[in-house]
Amino acid sequence: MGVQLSPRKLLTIICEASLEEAIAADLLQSGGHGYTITDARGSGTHGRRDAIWPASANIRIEILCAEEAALDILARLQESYYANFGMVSFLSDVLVLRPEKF
Amino acid sequence: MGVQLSPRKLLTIICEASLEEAIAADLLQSGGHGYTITDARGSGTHGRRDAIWPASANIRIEILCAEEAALDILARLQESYYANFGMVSFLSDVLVLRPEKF
Amino acid sequence: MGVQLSPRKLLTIICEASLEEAIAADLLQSGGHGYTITDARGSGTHGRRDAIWPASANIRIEILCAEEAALDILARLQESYYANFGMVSFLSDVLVLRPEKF
Amino acid sequence: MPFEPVILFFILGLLAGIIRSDLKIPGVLYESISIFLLLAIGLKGGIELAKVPVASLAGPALIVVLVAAIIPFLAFAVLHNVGRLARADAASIAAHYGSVSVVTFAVAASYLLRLDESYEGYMVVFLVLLEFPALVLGVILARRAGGDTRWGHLLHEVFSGKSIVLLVGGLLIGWIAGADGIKPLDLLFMDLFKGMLAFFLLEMGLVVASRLADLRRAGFFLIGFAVLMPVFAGGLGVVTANVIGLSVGGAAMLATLYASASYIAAPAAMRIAIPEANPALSIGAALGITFPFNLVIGIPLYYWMAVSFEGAF
Amino acid sequence: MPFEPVILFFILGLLAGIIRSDLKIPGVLYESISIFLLLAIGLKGGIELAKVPVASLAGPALIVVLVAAIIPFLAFAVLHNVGRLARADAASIAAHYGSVSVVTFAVAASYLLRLDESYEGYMVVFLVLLEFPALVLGVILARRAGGDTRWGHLLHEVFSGKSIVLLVGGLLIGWIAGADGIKPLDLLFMDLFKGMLAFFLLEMGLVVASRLADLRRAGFFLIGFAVLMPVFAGGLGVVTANVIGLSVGGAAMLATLYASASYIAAPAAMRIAIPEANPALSIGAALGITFPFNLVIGIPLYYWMAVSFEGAF
Amino acid sequence: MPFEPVILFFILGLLAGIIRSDLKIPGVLYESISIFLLLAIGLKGGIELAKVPVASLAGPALIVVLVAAIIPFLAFAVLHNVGRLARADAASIAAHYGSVSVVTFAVAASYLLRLDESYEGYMVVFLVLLEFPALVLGVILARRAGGDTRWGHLLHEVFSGKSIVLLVGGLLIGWIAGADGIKPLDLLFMDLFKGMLAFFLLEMGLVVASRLADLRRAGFFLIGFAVLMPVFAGGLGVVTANVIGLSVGGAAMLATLYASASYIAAPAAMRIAIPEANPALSIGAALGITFPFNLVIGIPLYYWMAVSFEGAF
Ligand SMILES: Nc1ncnc2c1ncn2[C@@H]1O[C@H](COP(=O)(O)O)[C@@H](O)[C@H]1O
Ligand SMILES: Nc1ncnc2c1ncn2[C@@H]1O[C@H](COP(=O)(O)O)[C@@H](O)[C@H]1O
Ligand SMILES: Nc1ncnc2c1ncn2[C@@H]1O[C@H](COP(=O)(O)O)[C@@H](O)[C@H]1O
Ligand code: NA
Ligand code: NA
Ligand code: NA
Repeated sequence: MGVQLSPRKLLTIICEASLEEAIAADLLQSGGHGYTITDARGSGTHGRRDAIWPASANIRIEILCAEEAALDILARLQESYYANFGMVSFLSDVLVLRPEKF
Repeated sequence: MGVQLSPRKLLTIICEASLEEAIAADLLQSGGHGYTITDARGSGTHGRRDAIWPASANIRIEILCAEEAALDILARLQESYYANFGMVSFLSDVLVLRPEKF
Repeated sequence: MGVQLSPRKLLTIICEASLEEAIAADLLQSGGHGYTITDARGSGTHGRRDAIWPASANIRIEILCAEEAALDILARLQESYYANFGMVSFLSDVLVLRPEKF
Repeated sequence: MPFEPVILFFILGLLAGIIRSDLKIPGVLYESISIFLLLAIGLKGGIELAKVPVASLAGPALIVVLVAAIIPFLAFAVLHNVGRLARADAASIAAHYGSVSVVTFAVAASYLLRLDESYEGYMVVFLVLLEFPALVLGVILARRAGGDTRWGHLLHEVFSGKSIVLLVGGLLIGWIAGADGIKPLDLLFMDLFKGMLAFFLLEMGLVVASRLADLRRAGFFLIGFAVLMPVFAGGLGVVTANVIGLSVGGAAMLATLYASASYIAAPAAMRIAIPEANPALSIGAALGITFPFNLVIGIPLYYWMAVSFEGAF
Repeated sequence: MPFEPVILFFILGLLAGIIRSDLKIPGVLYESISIFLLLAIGLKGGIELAKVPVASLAGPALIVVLVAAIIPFLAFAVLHNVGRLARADAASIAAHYGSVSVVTFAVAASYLLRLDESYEGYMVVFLVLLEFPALVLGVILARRAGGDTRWGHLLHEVFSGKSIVLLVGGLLIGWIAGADGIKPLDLLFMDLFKGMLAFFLLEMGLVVASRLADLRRAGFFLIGFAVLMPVFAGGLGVVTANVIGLSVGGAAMLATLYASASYIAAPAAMRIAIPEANPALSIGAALGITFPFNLVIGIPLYYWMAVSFEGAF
Repeated sequence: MPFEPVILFFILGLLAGIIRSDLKIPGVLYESISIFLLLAIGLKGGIELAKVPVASLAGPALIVVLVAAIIPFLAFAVLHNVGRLARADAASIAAHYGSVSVVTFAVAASYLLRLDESYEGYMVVFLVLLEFPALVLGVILARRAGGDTRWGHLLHEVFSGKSIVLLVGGLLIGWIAGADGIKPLDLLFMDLFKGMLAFFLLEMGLVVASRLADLRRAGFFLIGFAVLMPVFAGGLGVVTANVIGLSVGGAAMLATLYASASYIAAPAAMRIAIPEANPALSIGAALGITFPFNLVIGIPLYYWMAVSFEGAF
């Protein structure tokens, strides 16, 4: 097998687009090495967010990292944003190449 | 550890963009509490869908929910859309905060 | 239960948008049956990629397939692109309907 | 030039797609320009409508809509009975051809303008009225064998569709505000119209190039249909125009409306209303064959038919 | 017509949203046109600014800004003490009403143009100056009970916000380049302005339609506030305009500025600066009630107030 | 003003980026406007081309292209041998500088227009011809050490690239339709051109601001190269222009073409053709230094060189 895979965690955060800069800054502070963002819309307890104008747009952030870092980021998010913002996060198991990168 | 994680299912659906309204309505009827949508393009048995005009655009829908709800939604999708629409779905295991939300 | 689920792999690739055509061609050559692409932005060891112009845009590619195919694609990616391009991939376990499709 | 120069943009897009250029028009631009075109055409029609007594249009409009209903019925019969297409496919294609193409209409208007041939400005009212009945007829044809159509849902889908909303909305705004009220908007909605149309045709060229593969699936019968159906419908349009006393320009425009096949409103409505119909067939025919045919050959042909037919009396 | 025809586009968007049309204006188009409008308004103001000695504006500008500060304080008192809204909500709403709406300003300018009523061109300078102080006041009001505001962060947020950057940037470019330097850009930034505004109002109609549900949550008190507050602020604007000696048109414009509530700069800034405030309340009131109220009733009313008040001397 | 006012939009974008404003121009708008600019420039050139006998251009065009080949070879030698950059990096940067920047060309055209200095309209043909040879040369230089270039693939990449397709397509449409055929499109493609250019320069300012960090990685040698290379190439352009007998305006335009570095076609082509080259270096130099240098200092300098050189005879 030509590829060496190692387990890591994938943390996905779905939240209001207005948090993009703040969360990106938080992630780098928490020692994250990278993240990926896509634009999203959706629906949840805060109602429908249809992304037809900036105030109703969501983003979807993914962070590949070690379990510890993922839990650390989750704890920070919970503390800083969960009370006041539309936000959903989930953690899953993935296999990666080059584990030292994450 | 400051965070309490519980297992849930993540159901991801990739389908023609024209189904957005119909599926969103279905989801809320099946008792879903929320969903997230991103715009997508792709390729599959129905050929290339390059999203250069509405008729060839895809969407990617994610629903966090309990296993039962996920299977229920899958059964409905299979019945209503699989025969006539380009559509792919998959289920994965995730951990969430605030499990009562999903 | 009305649905029959089978295990498959989900391979996710995040890379520079300029690789879209090349990777799409590779995938079909590796015997892939389909893929889904969304536009993305992000940050990693190659710096911030904010997608404000084509040269700084990312894409996120998902491929549902059997384990073998996934490892095969990963090996090809590693050989062709890892040295010179911003690229991250990960593999996860999913359950699908109609397994013969992937 | 025998054809409208704006068609060259369509050809450029088509060639770019065929040589697999990396030229990609963002989907958002497609949507934005289509909103613009629909709204602008509605506004233009509304301003013209303000100039005529609306009641006087009721009779001609009724005739135009009734005669137009021949098109989807005939198309269905040909496709289902002669061409052996499945009921759903035949019905969906019939709906596309019974409805109208806004861009084809706009190119025909440009074509006549270049020839200094005027036409009745309220033509847009016919455009609006012809857009939706065929969509409903298509569903009826598809469901004759039974099946459960959620009619309320379908009618909502058709009447709240963006084409109808923008055309009717523009029509009403133009009608209420009148030429004077709209004047400050003329630069955007009137003067820039043709430039926007050129841009849109470039995009349509790329879209058509990406659907050429569908044509192979379509087969010769459908390709023949996609050429002959508009010619027949165009003839029907010329005759109808003469019955209700339109000018030569008006006859050419009505012929174009009858001959054109919808690819904005119809694909969206049919995908939901007749899901078992294969969109590759209807879009392949309407967009891959009939649309370019009308741009290059159809419009000049319908105009020639309109001129000849008038000369025939 | 008693109102600006361009408002019809807003109504079309609103109706399209209410009947749940599939008409969707891409978010990107919303952003693009808002950038255009902000930049164009800045440029126009800068060109006008080049015509007056800037120093002579300092006094009037100071008065305009100081008097405007009454609005958020009063709004906060009414909302928090009378309406029993939470401190954060009251403060955030106060900030929205203390700041200004660029689109309302543009519609008022169109309205006056149609009436051939001129106004001081440097009004845009007031628009810029009124945009941000209320945002800072809002945060002060929210934090009086304590809490940790990262002020450096907030000020950066406000002053580097896209509204301020584009308005001030446009102002400076217009001022430096002057009418002559900008002339080749007039077609885009001046002549097309109103068409773009029409398009934007169509989008705003759709947005407002999607926020109507918020209004139920808002309750009668807030709805009343959203109508009476602008009327009071408009009156304050007319008085202030007369104190600093503006023309009748200028008084109507200042009244509109005071009466309008921000929904571009304020929601973005408040979401970050006062996260515990519920945006459904502030946006529901500012965009769901005050914005349409100002378009249809407010602007003609403020103009009438400006005319009457001048006549009163 | 010594410089083109439209540059102020670039500076605004740059400052907005540097102060980390939340002003973001949607990527889709960037793409849409770049398509517009390429197409408009092509059309304008095609109309001009229709006015001259094409055959008479063959000789001058050949000279222009051959002389231009000096630029990538010289650039490669300096970067690889003097600057010790890796072969791939040197070759990729050489390709960027050998190719041309369409926006720089457009700003130079604006600059000359303001000075009432006319130039040969078929200059756009040179623009098209200069766009791609350097891209091919760059790959040859990169591969001299061996390596497997899929040439068919590369040539397809270059010739089907959106810049070439839109420029050549526009050229042909303009040429076929002629000034008369294009007239209804003038409002969009000609009159709005400068406004669109202003908008695009605003975006480019934001893009450049986001690449400033790359410059640190680039180092002093590359920064010096990015200033001196265009000055040398500009001089070469003035001399060549005089050899083939262009006007003063034509000489300034050719100098600008030679001096400008590509950042639309080249980055896309080089990323695929020379993947081991670091794009931060080539884009940092071409876009971070040479592009602003040309806008502010280069264009007036090349014009001055063109005027002086002519005066020298
Ligand atoms: N059950 C869910 N599944 C997937 N996405 C969700 C779910 N609930 C909420 N979301 C997303 O998270 C955003 C904020 O959620 P909420 O805080 O529940 O309003 C929504 O706009 C959705 O995009
Ligand atoms: N194997 C696959 N992996 C990921 N996405 C797929 C796959 N197959 C299909 N898709 C996506 O699902 C859409 C519909 O698939 P299909 O019904 O196979 O045409 C495609 O346009 C793709 O976006
Ligand atoms: N740890 C990470 N988690 C999620 N996405 C990442 C991560 N690292 C990199 N990426 C994404 O992959 C792209 C290329 O990564 P890189 O090669 O590290 O620059 C980045 O622009 C991100 O979009
Ligand atoms: Na028809
Ligand atoms: Na106000
Ligand atoms: Na050059």
